[in-house]
Order: sequence, then structure tokens, then C-alpha cells
Amino acid sequence: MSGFDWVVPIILTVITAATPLVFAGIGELVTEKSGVLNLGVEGMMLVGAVSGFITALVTGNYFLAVGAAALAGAIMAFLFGVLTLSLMANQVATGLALTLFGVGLSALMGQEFVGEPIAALSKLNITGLSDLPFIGPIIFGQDVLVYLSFVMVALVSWLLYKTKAGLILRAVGDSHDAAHSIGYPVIAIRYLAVMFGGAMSGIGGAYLSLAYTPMWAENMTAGRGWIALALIVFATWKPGLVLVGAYMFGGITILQLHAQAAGLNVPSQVLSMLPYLATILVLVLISKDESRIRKHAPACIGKIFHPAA
Amino acid sequence: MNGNEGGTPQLELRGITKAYPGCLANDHIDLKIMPGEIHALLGENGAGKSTLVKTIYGVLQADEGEIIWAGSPVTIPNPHTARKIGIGMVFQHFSLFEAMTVTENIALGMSGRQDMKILERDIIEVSNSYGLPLEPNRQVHTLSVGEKQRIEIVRCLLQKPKLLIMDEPTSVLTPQEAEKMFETLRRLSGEGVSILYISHKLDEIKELCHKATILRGGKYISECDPTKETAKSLAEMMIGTNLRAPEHHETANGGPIRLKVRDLSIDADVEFGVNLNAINFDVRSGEIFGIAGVAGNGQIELLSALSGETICRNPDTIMLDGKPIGRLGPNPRRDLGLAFVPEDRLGHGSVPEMLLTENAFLSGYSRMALLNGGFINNSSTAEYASEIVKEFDVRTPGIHHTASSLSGGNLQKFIVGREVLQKPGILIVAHPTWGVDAGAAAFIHQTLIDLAEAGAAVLVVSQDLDELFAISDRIAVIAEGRLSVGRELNEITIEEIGLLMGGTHGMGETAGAADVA
Amino acid sequence: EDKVGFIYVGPIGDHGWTYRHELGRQAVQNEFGDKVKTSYVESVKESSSEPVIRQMAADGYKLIFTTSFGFMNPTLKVAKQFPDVKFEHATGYKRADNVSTYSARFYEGRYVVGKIAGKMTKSNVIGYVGSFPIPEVVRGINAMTLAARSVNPDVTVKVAWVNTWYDPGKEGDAAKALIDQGADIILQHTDSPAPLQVAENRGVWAVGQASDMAKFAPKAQLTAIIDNWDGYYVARTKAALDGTWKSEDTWGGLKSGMVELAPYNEAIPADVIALAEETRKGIEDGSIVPFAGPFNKQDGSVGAKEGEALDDGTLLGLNWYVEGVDGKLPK
Amino acid sequence: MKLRGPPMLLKIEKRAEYSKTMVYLTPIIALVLTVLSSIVLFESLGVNPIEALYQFFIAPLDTKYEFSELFVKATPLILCAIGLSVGFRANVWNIGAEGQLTMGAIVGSSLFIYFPETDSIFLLPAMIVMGALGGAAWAAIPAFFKTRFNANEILTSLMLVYVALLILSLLIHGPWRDPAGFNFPESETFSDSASMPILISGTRMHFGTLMALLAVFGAWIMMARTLIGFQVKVIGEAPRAGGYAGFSRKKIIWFTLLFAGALSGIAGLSEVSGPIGQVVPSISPGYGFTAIIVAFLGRLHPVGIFFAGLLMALTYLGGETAQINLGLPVAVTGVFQGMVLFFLLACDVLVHYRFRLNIARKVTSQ
Ligand SMILES: Nc1ncnc2c1ncn2[C@@H]1O[C@H](COP(=O)(O)OP(=O)(O)OP(=O)(O)O)[C@@H](O)[C@H]1O
Ligand SMILES: Nc1ncnc2c1ncn2[C@@H]1O[C@H](COP(=O)(O)OP(=O)(O)OP(=O)(O)O)[C@@H](O)[C@H]1O
Ligand SMILES: [Mg+2]
Ligand SMILES: [Mg+2]
Repeated sequence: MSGFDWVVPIILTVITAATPLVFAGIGELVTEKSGVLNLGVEGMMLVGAVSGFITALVTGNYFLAVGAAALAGAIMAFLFGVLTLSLMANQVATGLALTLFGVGLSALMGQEFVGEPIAALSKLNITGLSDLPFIGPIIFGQDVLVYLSFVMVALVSWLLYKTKAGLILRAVGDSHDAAHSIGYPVIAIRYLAVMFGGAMSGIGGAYLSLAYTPMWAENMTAGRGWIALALIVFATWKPGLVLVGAYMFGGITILQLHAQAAGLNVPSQVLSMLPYLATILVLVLISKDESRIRKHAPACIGKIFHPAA
Repeated sequence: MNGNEGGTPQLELRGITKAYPGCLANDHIDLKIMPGEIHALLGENGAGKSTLVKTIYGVLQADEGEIIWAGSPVTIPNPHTARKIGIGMVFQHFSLFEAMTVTENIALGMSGRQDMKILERDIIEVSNSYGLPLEPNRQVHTLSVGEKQRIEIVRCLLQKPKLLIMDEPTSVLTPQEAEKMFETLRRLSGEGVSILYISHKLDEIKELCHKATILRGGKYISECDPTKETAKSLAEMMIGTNLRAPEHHETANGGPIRLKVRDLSIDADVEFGVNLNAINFDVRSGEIFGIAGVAGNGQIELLSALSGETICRNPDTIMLDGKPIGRLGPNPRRDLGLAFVPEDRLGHGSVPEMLLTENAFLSGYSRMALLNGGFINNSSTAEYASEIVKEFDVRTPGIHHTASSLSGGNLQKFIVGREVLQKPGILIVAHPTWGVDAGAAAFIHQTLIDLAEAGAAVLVVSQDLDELFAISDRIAVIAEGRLSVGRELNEITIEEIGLLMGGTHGMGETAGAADVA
Repeated sequence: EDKVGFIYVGPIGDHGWTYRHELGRQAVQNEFGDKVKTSYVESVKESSSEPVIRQMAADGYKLIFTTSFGFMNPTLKVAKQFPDVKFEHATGYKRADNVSTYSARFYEGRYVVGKIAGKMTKSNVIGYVGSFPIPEVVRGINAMTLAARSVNPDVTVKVAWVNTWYDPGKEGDAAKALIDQGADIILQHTDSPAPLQVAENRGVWAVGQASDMAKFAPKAQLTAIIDNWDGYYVARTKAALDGTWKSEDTWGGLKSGMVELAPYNEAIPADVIALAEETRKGIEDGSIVPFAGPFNKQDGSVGAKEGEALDDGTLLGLNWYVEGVDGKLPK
Repeated sequence: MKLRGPPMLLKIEKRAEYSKTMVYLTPIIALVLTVLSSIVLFESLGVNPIEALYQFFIAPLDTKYEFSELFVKATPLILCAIGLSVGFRANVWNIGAEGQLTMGAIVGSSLFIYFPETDSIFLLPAMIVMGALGGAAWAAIPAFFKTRFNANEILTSLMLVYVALLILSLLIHGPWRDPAGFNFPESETFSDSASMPILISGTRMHFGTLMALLAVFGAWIMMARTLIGFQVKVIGEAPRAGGYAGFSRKKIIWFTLLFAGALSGIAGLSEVSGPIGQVVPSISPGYGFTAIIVAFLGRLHPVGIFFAGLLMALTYLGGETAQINLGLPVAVTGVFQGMVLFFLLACDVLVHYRFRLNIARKVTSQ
């Protein structure tokens, strides 16, 4: 192998490992920006994964499958909304219960579909471009969801910081009382944000069952929802950093596997710790700037809103 | 302009009724405001003023009653609708977003999309022309209370409203700023804008307003022409009883120095905080020392250095009865007799969602010996809380209710009472009567005077000059982190102090260590 | 009606280890119909398995299969309290009068696969996705390596440990890393078909685990090592019903049918298939012994001398690599 | 034209004071709702709902042994949840109890692992202390990062869970293996002097349950009657008021994390030297995470947590019973548990709020 040939496959692997985290992370970021903490990401991802898988298997249509995953995630999130926004239940507990529920529900839904293979979501293949050395496969050879994940990050970034709608969303997360008193429908806005988060988690889950490892298996997210949640804190609630975090986490995960395969003489457990330790380390390094966190962290997160009238 | 008595009112309320659980905040209230009229809404704390104006602005929905806007009945389901038909409002409790910039905050309070660049220009223009300077790109959490208030006002003015509602807007402005704002309001009134104005500062009302509606206990009491009334008569209409002005005590210059501050310099730890620069002053036993100043000139930093929430580098910077306390935290200072009433009643001086008993325990546990071998002594805590409630006439259904359930004035009385009952050698009070009604304010003032007469040293930080002149023996001004020399009351006028507060230099010299020693 | 119980460590939907035991349970149910009632509890964590096993025992179950190594001590504890109930513990080594143990010599299958892999690899690098560094997994790696090097001494084996039995994404990532490091054949000792899918995708060979996974990798799967508990479960249930059940240790392999090989990929050349079949038959009739010497350990010391073979006790606790495996075994 | 309220028929109104009646009534309402919707759930799965509910709630408790198992299962949940709840009261979001539990088990057992021959009555107490220290040490890491570098404890404590599990894996696949255990990843089984005493013979109910009860009682006293408990509440409700009263936020962060870590560590140690009896690769089936639900379900009150812990344990035991006797897959347990929790959480609204019909309101017309 010559020069940098070995880099390309690593990058390709990192991209697939990071994409589900990007989706779930960016969705939850919007939820949290509106002041709501939904810890049910893992459950929503699983229900999204199984819904997407079943749809793809039955219809063969991957667009429908992704849509079904998004819808399923959004429905789960709606359930969360009813409990926490309308009935003012505790968000942390409800989110955890949603995960329990989602794990069970997805397993129940998928019972008949274990062991059924489907084709992987196809990758872009532009004659000429996709064959370019190095950048070809990386930039022009991904499946559509990878591109969508980047689009979503850009879109959310733009929406949050360049539009009035985003300003309103951030305002609701910053002070729901003030937003209410100047006339914004806090609860309605939060429903939308929570359901957007659910839809994105659903797609993140579907990325696993349609593209990453095209199959359905119980609990196949294997804790990725939790990592996505952690990434938002890591990213200090900035969309761009969610992307960076997901790729950093994915990157270190893949590199440690490479290190093992290359025969590095370090216990695999120690190598497996690296993504977690690195995440803590980077968080510690960026946390010192309190004012930046203050600027981006939603002040109302997890708090219950009840309009006085 | 207020001559068109016979015309169509800009706004008319008929029988507005609004109940909160367990409290009828508005009980069939009628009100009429003509175009161009400046109409005062008066009443004690908890009389229902804010509730009424929130109903007009669409934040709350009345249970009963009608709103008639320029002759036709309207439903105002939300503030957007209110703004659309031409109603603007400055809130008593800021409706601001701390993590956002001034411009973003203003954009949020306006309908429709805004081009941020144009908005920024408009903000600068409007704020300058009305004498309410603002930096559009500052984040709100870095601003002082006064600056925050300006945002609210500018936000309204930008919308060119036909009715402007102002819920206690001047409580944080300097006299000059307030005067400047009055000019603005008169100008608006001349342009035909109606203004509904809520304030506890009755002199202000007399000076500014054409009409006044008085509420008591949620009910409409009467309408009057404030120019024809005295502040005292207005206050008595509000309270329904006679009001006793605080009695000024003998100037007690002779007492020993209890609090001595020398060369207090502190670098602010937050962005845009104010650095304190070599502050010097003394407070003697028996005197009330007033520190005037526009919010955001270092009061927060000074107060937290005095209370012990910020620790000084050098212990000798602050001496209490001759003991260096600069490096002590709040508790040891309190044990030495220093008590403190912070500016923010809810969340700083008290824990909103905790009971009055717990809030009594909060600062009183050590001096009042409410701990019993490490355990909270519930019965003596309850006794202490009851004593505060009784001695300081705190209106509450009971000591087992939360602090947030009290009205502002009553909570303030509770907090002042809690500190005073601890028999402090020195009491530091920030903005003792901010947003507090006339009756309660008089009571608090009297309490401070009595405390001083009993031999304590009292330090009052306020920007309400009427208040400082009513109770202080000496006054100094804090501006940009420097403190001027304290002057005897008879050596200085309100105007001079006002100018010092506005940062006009050369008027008074900053107090050096030699000036006070 | 007699009751037979099964305790599973994973969900029956794992398409791997637990799924195969579940098929075994179904075989029992089909075989005996109304005569027995079978039940199972899935996703039982090792640390909280004792009360589950106990509950079945107390409920009058006649025979209980506990299908994970981690259930060993809980099984024995419960067995002591219920001497009349018969227990079958998979992959353990502690027995009692009413506790049998059973396991399969999966390494025999891996030895056959090793021969194929040694022949089929072009890069001479074989990748192995490992779950946890326990003797069971190490046996498989070693058997495969010995076989591959017996037909192709240039083979090296790279191992990536994922520290999980079951995480499709991570297993797939490990397979990718191994391929990126030059492996052109992927073996796995984890439960999901993800590594096969990766192999299919990347155009390299792979070997299925626990089940025939050809559906997931029709081109890439050379064969698969299938766990087949059906016969054993039926036989033991029958013995329990007959009253002929005795505590014993069963270590079944290719011969007993506990380990099976899935149909060979058509792309494998005939001579290689012949070699594989020859090996399989040899193991079945005992003429070939996978861990027969001479071979060296990874560090160059003697693993087994000429004419000797590792005994079952050594195999049970195997914790070193043979020569040809890259990297160090985590200890 | 009429003025009217918002077009909602059902209005949720904040109560002036929380309702004491509802504190006790809501679990019952939730139970009724659970029963009603279970009928739908189980009917649709083709299972007799009465039978299913019996299997979930009654069958797991019908013998003394099974009843004791409820406590065995609830013990680690309650221990962890008590610790977490104190932190949650102070707005310290430690979600890493699972890691602290694991570390407690590791550090506590190390005494036995390295001194297996010890036959002293002090061995177990020493192990318990070491377990508490181990858990606390693991929790000290987020505390240090938070107080020193302002690093969010949610992330650090969660990440440390994975690290702790990997450390356990490293030890148990390596040096801690039972020398006579054929290199299987299990330690030697604990000697009697390293094992939790059994409280009721013939059951597995062990000394850890007593420690959990002690934690419930101690935390109750601490939060209701001591200065440190008061400080925790003040810092959680209004940090600036805490500063005003001279309470140190950093001290409270340290205290709550160390407290939770110590209790979780004890929970972990009680598991390995109690029901498990040896160090194994997975000590907890997720007690540390489930404890977060338990803490909130118990409304962050020690007594509430005690009952919530028992309820949560019951749903797990019930799930197993339902699997054995009805063949309901474990997935159904998850769905059912989720449902029970949803109802309980939703009904909590009634404690602080009341529903009011909006139609009866009188409106005046012009
Ligand atoms: N959200 C609420 N829930 C319950 N009661 C409330 C609420 N808001 C206000 N009240 C009560 O309604 C009454 C009127 O309150 P309102 O805020 O209108 O008084 P105000 O006249 O503006 O007083 P202040 O001068 O202190 O601002 C008070 O008794 C107050 O305690
Ligand atoms: N720039 C924007 N992009 C997307 N949505 C927007 C934008 N501006 C406003 N909205 C949406 O419109 C809703 C109302 O916001 P806004 O205050 O601008 O409108 P309004 O005052 O009700 O109506 P109008 O614009 O007619 O005055 C918001 O909740 C938001 O969702
Ligand atoms: Mg008011
Ligand atoms: Mg608009």
C-alpha cells in the first residue's frame, strides 16, 4: 500500500460510526435548546431502527423507511411530550422510562424480523467523482444519510443562530417565563423541538439498521443513545461541536480497533477506554471558559414550565 | 392633550375579574384611558396592578369582563395580538433572556422578522434619543439592573405603540434618567400615545400623571387627579389608613466606628463586571450611611465584598469593630455581628420554594442558636419565624408557606425583620424598598432608623435618592467602582448627588484613605 | 406434564448464542409435544440469575438448562437446595449429583475452517473478531491458527477484541479495522452477523458464527460453525423423563452433531473443499486431533511436543496464543 | 363581544400548597390506570390480563423466599437511589452510580482477593469501608473536574461508568481469576468471613438490606433535620441564597458526589459479597441507572425511594415470573415497566396541580 491509502478506509469507517451519533445528537441538541432534557434517546433510536427496518423489508423503499423511522421516533417523543410538557412529569425520570419502554417495544415489534437480511442503503456513486483518489470515496461515495447528517447539522446551526424561529427556540430554552410573558407559545414550541429530536433519533437508529449493519437485532444501538446525550454536553450545546464530538468519538473507537489489529501490546480494555477518557479530557479542557458555556447552555433545561394563568 | 374628555377612550376596561387559586386578584375593575393621557395605576403591593395590566397585554386572560379598544370590543389572546393593535408593555419583572444579546432580546419582543443590522441601528438611535443608552451586542447577563430595564423600555418604544404600559419603570433609574424619561413620556403623550403608568413613587405620579386609578385588595377604589393630591393623601387612599412618615433621628456622629473599609479593590470575576477601585469609608455606631449610585457601578461587587460572598485578599481591608474580617466568609462575619439584606429578595435573600421557617433558618441559625447539636431545632426556628412575622407585620397565612407566596413588600419586610431581629452591630441593606409599597416602605425605613438609634451602624445602598435623603445621616456616591467622600446631609443637595451618580466627574473627589480616617 | 426450563443470558432475538439454545428448546417442545411444558427466561444477567433458577426449581421443573458460563455457581447453589431437580449447565466445569455440564468443541469446527482459510487467503492475514479473552475464545483462535498454518505457514492471525458479545456496530467496525489491516478472511467469536456483512461489502471472505449466516453474506460466507443443541436437549430431556438421567460431562463436537458446518461456499475450489471434508472426517473418526503437537506457543516455547496433544484440562483453561497469532493476549 | 379564557376545556392549575392526600392517592390512581391499560396490552398479546397482572404483581411475592428476593433486588437500587437523590436535590447530576457501584465492588473485594486466607471478623467491615471508599473515589473524579474545571458532571460521571466496567473486565479476565478456575473470568468464591451475613436463614436477604434501611433512615434525618441537608436543599433551590448564607457550592458538590459514590460503592460491595458471592464480569444488571428512575419515582424523598425501589424490583421479578409461567418475552416486561412508570410519573402532576373544567366559567356579554 502506498502513502495514505490506509487513511481512506479508516475515514470511511469513522464516518459510519459517527453518523448515528450525529443524528441523535443534533436532534437532542434542538430538544435541549428548547429547555427540555429527554434522556430517552436510546429508546427512540431503537424504535426508529426497528420501524425503519421493517418498512424497508416490507416495501423495499428506503425513503419510506427513513420516513417511518423519523415518524416512529417523533411519536415516541410525542409521548414524552405529553408526559413532561402537558402533565409536567419529571423529565429525567420520564426519559429513562421512555428508554425502558423503547427497548421493550422495539423488541416486540421486531420479533418476527430477527435474522432477516436486507440490502444496505446504497452509496452514492458518481462516475468520475466517486473514483477520484482519496476524496472520491470520502466526499462522493457516501450513502444519502451521511450527507443528510451534515445537512442537518448545518440546517440546525443556521436555524438556531440565523433565523427568528431559532431565536425564539433559544429564548424558550433560556427563560420560559420571559418567553411566555412576551407571548410565545412555550409548550407548543417545545413539543415541536422534542418531536424533532425524536425524529432525528429515529433516523439515527435507522442508520444502524439500514446502513451501518443492515439487519434488525434487539438492542442493536448498544448504548449509542447515551453517547449521543453525552456529546451534547461535550459540545457545550453547539451544533458544530456535536459533529466534531461524534467524529472524535467514532475516530478513537475505530483507531483503537486498528491499534489492536496492528498488534499493539496494550490490553484491549485499556484501548477501549480511550474514547471515554478522551471525551472527558476534551470536556475538561473546554469547560474552563464558563462564559461560553453559559452563552450556549439552555438555562431552563429540565425545568418544568407552567404558565401562571 | 388630556382635554378630550368627551372623545372615545383609547382603552376601556369593564368589570375585569381575574382569580388566582385562592386569591381574587382583580375584582370587577373598570378603567378608562383617553388618547394622550398618562394614567397612573396605584395600589399597595398585591393590589392587583400587575395582574390587570397583564390582562390588557394578553399575558393573562380575564375570567370575566371586557376590553374595549378605541371604541370596539377586542379579545387579546396573547401579547402578539396586543402588540399588533398597538399596545406595548414594560414588565415589572424583566422578561429578558440572560444568555442573549440586547438586540436579540429586543427582536424577540417585536412582531415579525427583523433584520438584525437595521434593528441594531434603530436601537442605538432610539436609545440615544430617549437618553437610554444601550450597547446592542452586550449579553444581558452582563448588564446591570438599570440597563436591563432600559432594554425593556427601548423594546416598547421601537414599536411605536398607541398605549404604553409601564409597570414600575423608574425604580432603577437615576433622578436625571427618570426626569429624562418623563420628558419622553410627555412627548409621547403629546403625540397622542396613552400611557398606563404603575409606580410606588407618589411624587413621580404627581409630577407626571393626569389621572390616577386606585386599587386596593383587587378592587377598584377611586379615580382622582393626582396633581390635586399630596403624596400623603394618595398613599392614604391606597392603604385606607393614615400614614406616618419615618421620624428622622438625631445625627449621631459621635459614635465609635464600627465598620471601616480601607483601600478595597476587587477585580470583577465576571465579564463586564465592575472593578472596585480603592474604596474607603467608615460607618459609625448610630448612623445610617447611604451609598447612592446608578445600578451597575460596582454596588454588586461592593455588597458582596462586604457580606463575605467575595473574599478580599487582605484581611485588614474590612474591619468590623476593630477586627479584620476581609478574609472571612459570610458566616463568621455574621457571628461577629454583620447582617446583610441583599438586593434580590427572591433567590438571593430567600429561597423562593422554601418555607418561611426555613428561610428564617437560612441566615439566622447561628446567631439565633437554631442548631441543636448539629440538628435543626424546629420549634425554636418556628418561634423565630413567627416572631419576624409578628414584629414586622408580614402578611402571610402562616410561617409554613413558601417565600415565593409572599408579595414583594411582605417578603422584604420578612427579610429585613430576619436580619434586624438578630441584633446586628452593623446592618448592610441593598435597595431596602425597591418595588415596595408606600406603607411597607415607611415601615422598613422606620425599622432601619430605630436600629441605628439603638446603636447599630447601618449602611444603605440605594438609588432611590428620596429614600436616602429621608433616612441617611451621610451620603456617598458610587460611580464606576469608585466611592466619593461621604457628605453630611445638610452639605449636599439631591441635584448634586444626582450629577455625581450620572458620572459627572470633578463634582466630588473620590474618598481616599486620608479623607475618612 | 413435566416441565423443562431454560435460562438464557441474552435475548432470543440475538440471532446468535441464545437464539440457538432457543431452537434447542423448540426442538424439545416439538419432540415431546403435550408431554412436557418448556419455558424460558431470556436476558438473565449472570449476577441476578440465582433467584430465576431457583424459582423454576421451586415451581417443580424437572430439568433446567442454564446456558451461560456465568450461571455456574448460581446453578450449583440452587441444585444443592433442590436435589430432586436435574440441572444442565452449559460451558462450565463444576458438577454435582444433579448437575451435568455440557459444552461443544467449537474449536473442531474452527480447525476445519482454519484449513479453508489457510488455503483461501491471498494476503496471508486472517482477522479474528474476539469478544472476551476467555479460554473458549482463545481455543477457537488457536485451533484455527494451527490449521491455517498447517496448510500455509505464512499465515498470521490478527485479533481485535471488542469486549462485548453483542454490539453489531462495534463488531462490524472491528471487522473493518481488520480488513483495513490486510485481513482477507474474517472470523468471529461474537454473536451478530455484522462482521459478515462487512466482509460481504468489502469483498473478503468470512465465516458465520452460531448459525448459518449466508443470508447476510451470500458471497462472503465460506461456511459457518453452527451450534446445534437440539439433539442433546432432546436426549437429556428423554433421559430425565425415563429416569435414566445421570450427572455427566458432555463435550460434543463435530461427531456428535453439536457442532456443524454450514454448506461450503460454491466459490471454494474443489480441492480445498476436499481438504476440509477430509479434516472434518478425520476429526470425527479421531484420526485428526486439532491440538496435536508439535507446535509452539506464541513466545516460541513448546505448546505440545511431537506425538502429544493438549488434554481437555489444558484446553479448558487455555490462556496463551499459539505461534502465528499477532499481538498479546490480554491477561 | 365576549372575553373568554383560552379555548382549553381542561385546565391545569397550580395548587397553592401541594396536596398531602394526592401524595398517597396518586400511586393508587396510577395503579388503576395501569390495570386498565394492561387489559388492552395483554389482550392484544393474546394473554389473559388478570393472569398477567397476577404474575407481575402477586405471584413474585407468594412465598417467604420470594418476598425476601424483593428486598435482595431492591437493596442496591435503594442504596444507589438514596445517594443519587441527595445530589439531585443539590442539582448535582451524577448519573454514574453504575460506575461507582462497580468501583466499590472492585475496591471492596480487593481485600478478599489479595488476602483470601484472612479469617477475621473485621474482614467484612473492612471490605464495606473499602467499598464505600472505592465508590466515593470514583465519584470524586467528576467532583474534582466540576469544582476545579467546571466540567459537567453528567458527562464525566457517565463516561466513567464505561471506564469502570472496563477496569473490572481487565481485572477479572486477568489477575483476579480464580487460580483453580481454568482461567474463566470469575474470582474465587468469597469465604464466609468475606460474605454478607444472611438475615433470614433460608433466604438470600443479607446485611446489605439493613444498610439500605439505615441509608433510608439516615438520609431522611439528614435532609430533614441537619445543617448539611439544609445546605444541600438551599444550594439546589437557589445557589445565590446559599452563597448569601455562607454555604459553599463546591463543598456541596463534593459532599453529594462522595455521599452517592460511597452508597453506590456499598451497594456494589454488598452485591459481590452478598448474593453473587464472587467477583464476576458483570456485577450489576444496571442497578445504577435504574436507581435514577427510583430516585425520581420516590420524589427524591428517602421514604418515597424505599417504596419506589421495592416497586421497581417487583416489576423486574414479575417480568421473570411472567416469562416462566406465561411465556411472555422480556420485551413485554420493558413495555409494561415503561407503562407503569409513565402512569406513576403522569399522576404525580396531581400532587402539585389540579385539573379544572373550564366550561362552567361565567362570561358576561355586552
Ligand atoms: N401566579 C400567581 N398565582 C397566584 N397568585 C398570584 C399570582 N400572581 C399574583 N398573585 C396574587 O395576586 C395578587 C395581585 O398581584 P399583582 O402582582 O397583580 O399585584 P401588584 O399590585 O402588581 O403588586 P406589586 O406592587 O407588588 O407589584 C397578589 O395577592 C398576588 O399574591
Ligand atoms: N424568521 C422566521 N422563520 C421561521 N419562523 C418564524 C420566523 N419568524 C417568526 N416565525 C414563527 O412565527 C411565530 C410567531 O412569531 P412572530 O412574533 O414573528 O409573529 P406574530 O407577531 O404572531 O405575527 P406577525 O409576524 O404577523 O406580526 C413564531 O412562533 C415562529 O415559529
Ligand atoms: Mg406588580
Ligand atoms: Mg410575526
